[in-house]
Amino acid sequence: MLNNALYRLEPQAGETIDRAQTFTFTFEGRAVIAHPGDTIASALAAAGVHVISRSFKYHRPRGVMCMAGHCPNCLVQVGDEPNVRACQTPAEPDMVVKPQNVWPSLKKDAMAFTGLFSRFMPVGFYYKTFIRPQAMWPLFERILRRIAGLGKVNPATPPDRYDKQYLHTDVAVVGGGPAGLSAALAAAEQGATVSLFDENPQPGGHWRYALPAPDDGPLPDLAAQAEAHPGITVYPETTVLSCYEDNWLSARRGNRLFKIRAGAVIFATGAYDRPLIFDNDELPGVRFGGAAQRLLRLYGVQPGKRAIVVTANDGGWRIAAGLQAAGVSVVAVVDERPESEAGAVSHVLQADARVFWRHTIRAARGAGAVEGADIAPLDAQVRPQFIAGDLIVINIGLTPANGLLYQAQTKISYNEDRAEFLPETLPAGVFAAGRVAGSHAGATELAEGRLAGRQAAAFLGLAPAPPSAEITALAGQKAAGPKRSSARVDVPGSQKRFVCFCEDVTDKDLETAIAEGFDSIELLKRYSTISMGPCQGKMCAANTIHLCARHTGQSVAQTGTTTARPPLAPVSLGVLAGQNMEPVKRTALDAWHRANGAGMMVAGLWMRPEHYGNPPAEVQAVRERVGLIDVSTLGKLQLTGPGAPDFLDRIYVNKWQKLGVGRVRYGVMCNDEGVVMNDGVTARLSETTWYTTTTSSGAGAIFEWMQWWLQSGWGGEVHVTNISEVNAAFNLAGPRARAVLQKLTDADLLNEAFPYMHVRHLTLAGVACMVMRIGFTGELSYEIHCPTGAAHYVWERLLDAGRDFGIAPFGVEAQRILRLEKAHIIVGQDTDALSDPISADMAWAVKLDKADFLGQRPLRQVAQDGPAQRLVGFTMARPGLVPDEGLQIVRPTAAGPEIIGWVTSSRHSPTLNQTIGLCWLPAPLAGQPGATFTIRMNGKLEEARVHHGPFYDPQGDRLRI
Amino acid sequence: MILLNCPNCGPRNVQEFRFGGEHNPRPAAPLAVDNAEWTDYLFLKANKLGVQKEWWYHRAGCRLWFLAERHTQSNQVLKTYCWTARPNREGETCVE
Amino acid sequence: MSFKLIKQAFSSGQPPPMWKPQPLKDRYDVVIIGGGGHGLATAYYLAREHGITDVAVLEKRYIGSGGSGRNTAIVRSNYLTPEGVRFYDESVKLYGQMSEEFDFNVMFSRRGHLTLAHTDGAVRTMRRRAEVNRLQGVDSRLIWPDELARLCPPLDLSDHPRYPVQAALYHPPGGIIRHDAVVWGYARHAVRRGVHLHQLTEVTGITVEKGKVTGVNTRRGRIKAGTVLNVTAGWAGVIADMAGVKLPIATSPLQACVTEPLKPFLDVIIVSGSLHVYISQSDRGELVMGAAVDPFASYSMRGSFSFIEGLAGHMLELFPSLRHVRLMRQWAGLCDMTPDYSPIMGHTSVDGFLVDVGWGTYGFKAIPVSGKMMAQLIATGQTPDLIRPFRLSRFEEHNLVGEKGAASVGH
Amino acid sequence: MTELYKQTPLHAIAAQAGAQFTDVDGWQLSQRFSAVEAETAAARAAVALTDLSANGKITIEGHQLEALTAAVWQATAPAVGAGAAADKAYLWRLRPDHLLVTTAPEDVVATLTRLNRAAAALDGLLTITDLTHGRSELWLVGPASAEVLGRLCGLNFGPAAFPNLAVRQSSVAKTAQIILRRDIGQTPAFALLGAASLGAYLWETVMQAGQDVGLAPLGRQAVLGL
Repeated sequence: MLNNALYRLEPQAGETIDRAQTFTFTFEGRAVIAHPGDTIASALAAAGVHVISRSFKYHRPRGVMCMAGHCPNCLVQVGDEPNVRACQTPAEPDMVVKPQNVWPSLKKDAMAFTGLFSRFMPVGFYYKTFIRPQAMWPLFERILRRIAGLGKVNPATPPDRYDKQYLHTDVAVVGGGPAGLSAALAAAEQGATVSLFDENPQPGGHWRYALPAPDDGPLPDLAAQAEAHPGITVYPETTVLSCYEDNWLSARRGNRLFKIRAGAVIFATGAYDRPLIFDNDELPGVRFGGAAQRLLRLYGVQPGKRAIVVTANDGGWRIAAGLQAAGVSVVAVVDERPESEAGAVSHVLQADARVFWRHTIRAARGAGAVEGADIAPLDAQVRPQFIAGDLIVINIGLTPANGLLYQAQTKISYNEDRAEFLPETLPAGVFAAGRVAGSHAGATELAEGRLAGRQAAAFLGLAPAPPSAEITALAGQKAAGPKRSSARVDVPGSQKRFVCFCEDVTDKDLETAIAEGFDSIELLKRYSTISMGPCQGKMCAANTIHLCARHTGQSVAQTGTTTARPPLAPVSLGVLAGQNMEPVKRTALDAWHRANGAGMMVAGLWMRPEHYGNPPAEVQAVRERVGLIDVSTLGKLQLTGPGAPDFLDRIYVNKWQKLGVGRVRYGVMCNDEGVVMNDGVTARLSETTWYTTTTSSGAGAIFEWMQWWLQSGWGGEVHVTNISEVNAAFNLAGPRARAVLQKLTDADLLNEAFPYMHVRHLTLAGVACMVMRIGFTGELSYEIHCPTGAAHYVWERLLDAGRDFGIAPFGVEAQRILRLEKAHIIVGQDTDALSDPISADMAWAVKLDKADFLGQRPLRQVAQDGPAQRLVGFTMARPGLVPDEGLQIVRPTAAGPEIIGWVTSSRHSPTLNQTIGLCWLPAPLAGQPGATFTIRMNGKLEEARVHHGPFYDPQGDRLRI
Repeated sequence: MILLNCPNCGPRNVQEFRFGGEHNPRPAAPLAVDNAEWTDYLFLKANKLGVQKEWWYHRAGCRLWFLAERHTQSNQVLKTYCWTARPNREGETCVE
Repeated sequence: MSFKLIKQAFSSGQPPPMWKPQPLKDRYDVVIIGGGGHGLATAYYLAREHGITDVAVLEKRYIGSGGSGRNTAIVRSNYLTPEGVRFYDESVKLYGQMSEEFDFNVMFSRRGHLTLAHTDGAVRTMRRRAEVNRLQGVDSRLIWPDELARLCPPLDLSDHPRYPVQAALYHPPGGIIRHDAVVWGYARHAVRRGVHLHQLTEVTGITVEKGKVTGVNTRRGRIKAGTVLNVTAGWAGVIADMAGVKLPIATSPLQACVTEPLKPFLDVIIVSGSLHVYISQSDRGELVMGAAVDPFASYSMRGSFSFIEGLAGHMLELFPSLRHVRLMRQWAGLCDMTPDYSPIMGHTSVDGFLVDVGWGTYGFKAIPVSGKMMAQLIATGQTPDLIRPFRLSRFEEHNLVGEKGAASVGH
Repeated sequence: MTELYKQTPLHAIAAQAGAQFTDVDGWQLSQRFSAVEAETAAARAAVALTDLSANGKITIEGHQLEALTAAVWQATAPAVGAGAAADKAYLWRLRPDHLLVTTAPEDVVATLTRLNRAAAALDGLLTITDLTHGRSELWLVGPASAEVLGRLCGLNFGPAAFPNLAVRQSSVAKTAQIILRRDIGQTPAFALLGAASLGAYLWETVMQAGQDVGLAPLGRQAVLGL
């Protein structure tokens, strides 16, 4: 058990922990006491645990540095979850927290030895190693992969519930600090609906933990006003992740993802501490001013016992005063500035605190944690002075949190005077206020927030625009305001000075990379991998630009920035995926199929019965008796109006003008490249009403294709209506089909009254149906289209009526065998993205003498030149051998096997007891029935023979009984 | 996610629509044009870096095919309108 | 441990630069527009195999700033058509020798490439590709869930997902490579052999007189040239317009993303044909993921939220245990999409103005062989047989290459 | 023909959820799932989901919709995006040339007859199609219905953007749906009309989306009682 009281202070005003309750969680096996409201990091800090992780490359010890989720130094594994930011994640009872990528333990990490060989591991070293011998590279790679990565994925991670919520708001305010709160209030007062997003449990921003400047005056309780205002909805614990076109934002709260369409967006995202680069600048115990104040004020934890405060602004002195008031002894304050530039600050310190003006830190010293710092004057080259202490507070400047402004395509430029990258040109509907826009005094932040709120309301037309005089006045107020950020980014030294904490990149590495030719900011990033780690440049991007500018002799502005990419903060795949929504289409008979032994198969978005246990038996039932299949998945389109025949003539290769009422015709549809797009039968139900079926997969696409031609210029007097789901459809097929159907209707079903390729409206068992006599299976068959609601009833009446005739349901597999026995093609299987109907053995359907139709020009060419390749039937020399679909047809030549075609369909035919199939062959070979060729099967060439026409009932007599 | 102003339904997320490609009218008499013009229609593309006239289909909505003028660099949509000469929602005749 | 590294360890000075800046001449025999992998490889092979060194590579930003630096670095040759397979297989072989040839480790990691089939139609296409591959001497075969489970344990092979995995096309030689290293390798060795590399030199116009190209205009002045090669995937149409050449290309963004680094657990590349997503784990432990091309043409590289939403949904169908894994960054590159998913290489109607474009989502795989072939074409004036199927004139000859089946779903 | 049973696309799911069925105009409709009072209370307090797929749904395509509406119901056709009550029917304008007419199950046939007769007297093409069997019709009833819909669809369901008697067409849970708002008394209510084959998927997806706000199934009896 770790002693929880070691660094816990007396209750602090405004702290967010509940001291009355405690619970424990484990860190590296040891129990840690925490209060509700503690994060993992605050509880560990209270228990005096300084080292939480090890760095990626040199495995250097790392601890809490920013306490704001921006740096990578507190990444831990929490149960199944890798790469958790300990400083942002609330501690919970019985959490199992472990350090990542360390062995055997955090304290004694074996990989720390790499630090000794850093001389041999300069920037880009992996490009210069493991080159020879090439064969050894896989072995080296396996070693590299074992030491790579941080957290672990548990293959047995249990599922969890995630969801998403769309939001619509006039004004979205990102950041609930002083500027954000005043902006929200100002916009709401103009009548806008406002959504305010803040990543912390309570809004208030830096006012929650920072000691306000003396001239800030009493701090109005804006958070309470915002929460009370009817026009404002506050979303706490919600991190805005991205901003895309037309103010489309995303944000996360726990397992919920918000997708927000905002009329206007105000970014009041504040700023966070910018690191200073010096020797051992990432030693545990080096903490930013923000981190020290958060630990102190929010969690009542001493950031250290004896503090050395390194600063360049009056804020550093307020932090020293705050630490001192909480019982932390401040041993020294080191300020870059001359005393003349500081405010009246030095009086606040305890007597024995040492003050250094025009000084900075040269190095952090200590084994595994801070034991002191080397301080040196800026204007003289003298030996640094060591000062003992266990806490180094770095408060030399701020980086505006402008990631979302960059994403919103804001033009941001470097302000030399204030040493910060500030917004210069904001896109329409995007506004910025507060520390992200360079305001560093309480009053200015509030004023800029109010102004942004009124500008946003004006942009939405809810209020007049604020006068430009007010805008220029505020700009003057900001320019005169206090400067927080030092222009100095680094202090030369003799040990390692880390610019990028995620990837362990030092300033020397950058200098070497630039010398090697990687002298643009983007090339520098890709070669050194700087800013490519978990913090995505929050800690290192600004400093890298300064160093790159220095070594390339360019200005900071010329150096430019790397592209800021979403998401602003890492977000889990579970949150991004949300609730699992994968649409699935079920026919009206779905439940019946599953209850009657059907093996279901995926067919596009549909689920269909593939078989009912024995496909050959199902084939036999259709050939000898009668079978019933559910074909409800077919596309069904209704064409109405006098313009229908012309339209059909234009989109099909067939002719339709003279198709009589009550007749049905098989049609093939092509595009203007002459490629087969779809096929199906079309029935003329009346003078001006047609009923077209399409393949299951083509249903939606063909409707859109027809609408395209209708609405873009070919629209005669015709409507196309998608009625695919209005009717279910079954195919009653087999020699006894008529007998079965006759039991459900007293209509005359004999050939003369109801011939092949005709359509009739029949009442079956009291249900009005449309029935077509077509022959995909090659037997006498009736395709019954009945209202979907009555499908279950009609299906069961058909099965009842068919029981005496040995009726059996059959699935897609049996249907594929039956159609193959008739050599009928399946578009999309026997044809692909280059097949035309003439080559696919459907020349009979192509009526080239028609007026203009889709595909006419290329098909005339194919008809004239003759197809190069043709789709034909084949049988095998050894009848028992069934070549898998997709096998290649190969002609042995001197230069080795030459591919001349491939097998598109193949089955063993139970009816003919031999192998049958369809394949593509060169036209000359395909034109000779009986000609032989070879299919490559398991490395051997197996002989096959060309077969023309259907394998079964070539004359089609059985269709017309 | 850009907003596309469907002439019938008003502004909607682009995910509701299907892109129909740059405006590329089919030759009035395909058999009469030479191979170069036919190849240009079938395969070649202006693929403009700038404001492009293109087709969109409101697949999840009212199933209207309509034209848009969008800058292909910023994805900013300048205007949308129907092809045929019939009144759209605002009553203004949108003539192609 | 290479000798270079030991020397660098003990010398106080900086290592030698990869490429030195050179003067911009007003005339070159060959001007290559586009400083990505294809352009630099062409320059390299012109110098190395044909002794042509009066060559300038003009890049408007920094080398590798286009597609070469934005792809997910998958190298494979399991294509559908014989022409495609032969071409990409030559590329895989060249990648295999690259580290030694450049004395620069491009980290080509052959780890096996698996294209999942979730429908019977997809199984048929995978078998077709496997058979075509094997006939071209390329190692690909159809495997079933039992073997798939051994190769990729984290994959969910149950019937729980919406589209259960039925089979996969296993292509052992497929792998991933450090794409930037390929660009830098070619740049260093092209410059070392005398080629001039000019970054931040944007081409603003191409001059053509009497049907023959005579040079280019750039932001840094006019350059005369005998041959001008357009190798600017994504902007191919913009550059071709300057020469009055119209291409069968629509530019669409292709997006990708990367997760925070994880202890490596995924040692193969997984591509799903039906779900249009793919994933591999880099040697730094990041999961690199992508999907199909964007649903509408655009030159915007801003990326979209719907891309990472859709990708996450499908990825969790394949790997449910990844739900905690955090996505760290998304980006986009631009792709030239052609009607038959095959590239466009060779002559155009303007004499001396050549193209090596139309690379869709699979240009990176072809860098070495394209460079070699374009160099041979420029040097000899004859189109090599290997790339004849990809000539621009194939569209007016209606002789398309049928890669649509493989490439449209593969990555 | 009493034993003539028409089933809605949600029949199997309703049976699984323990529905008791009743016969209305030949349809087997889920009368109730649990105690009617409990279902009514849930709908009034939070949100409930009910299957009314047997309701009549007729689409009319053509350019004489104003004339047709006047002829059949002596009413003016609503503007695009709006709905209007008419005799034994509600009219919803989807497009200048598309009108959707919704009715109770028992009024479909009569409405079709009146429409066809009126259309015959007008010139120009008018296509009247009975989509009743082709579309599932799920209703979300209750104050939290807009919130649940806001988890599945990107439209703005706020009172101003989506007032009572308004119609929109958009993507809901990745499926194309016609969304009607027709409040029942003071209780907000939205209908989702989409492909029948997707009805079961939509029911399951909506139920899961509304789990944390207490979404529960609602029978026909409770709906009539609202």
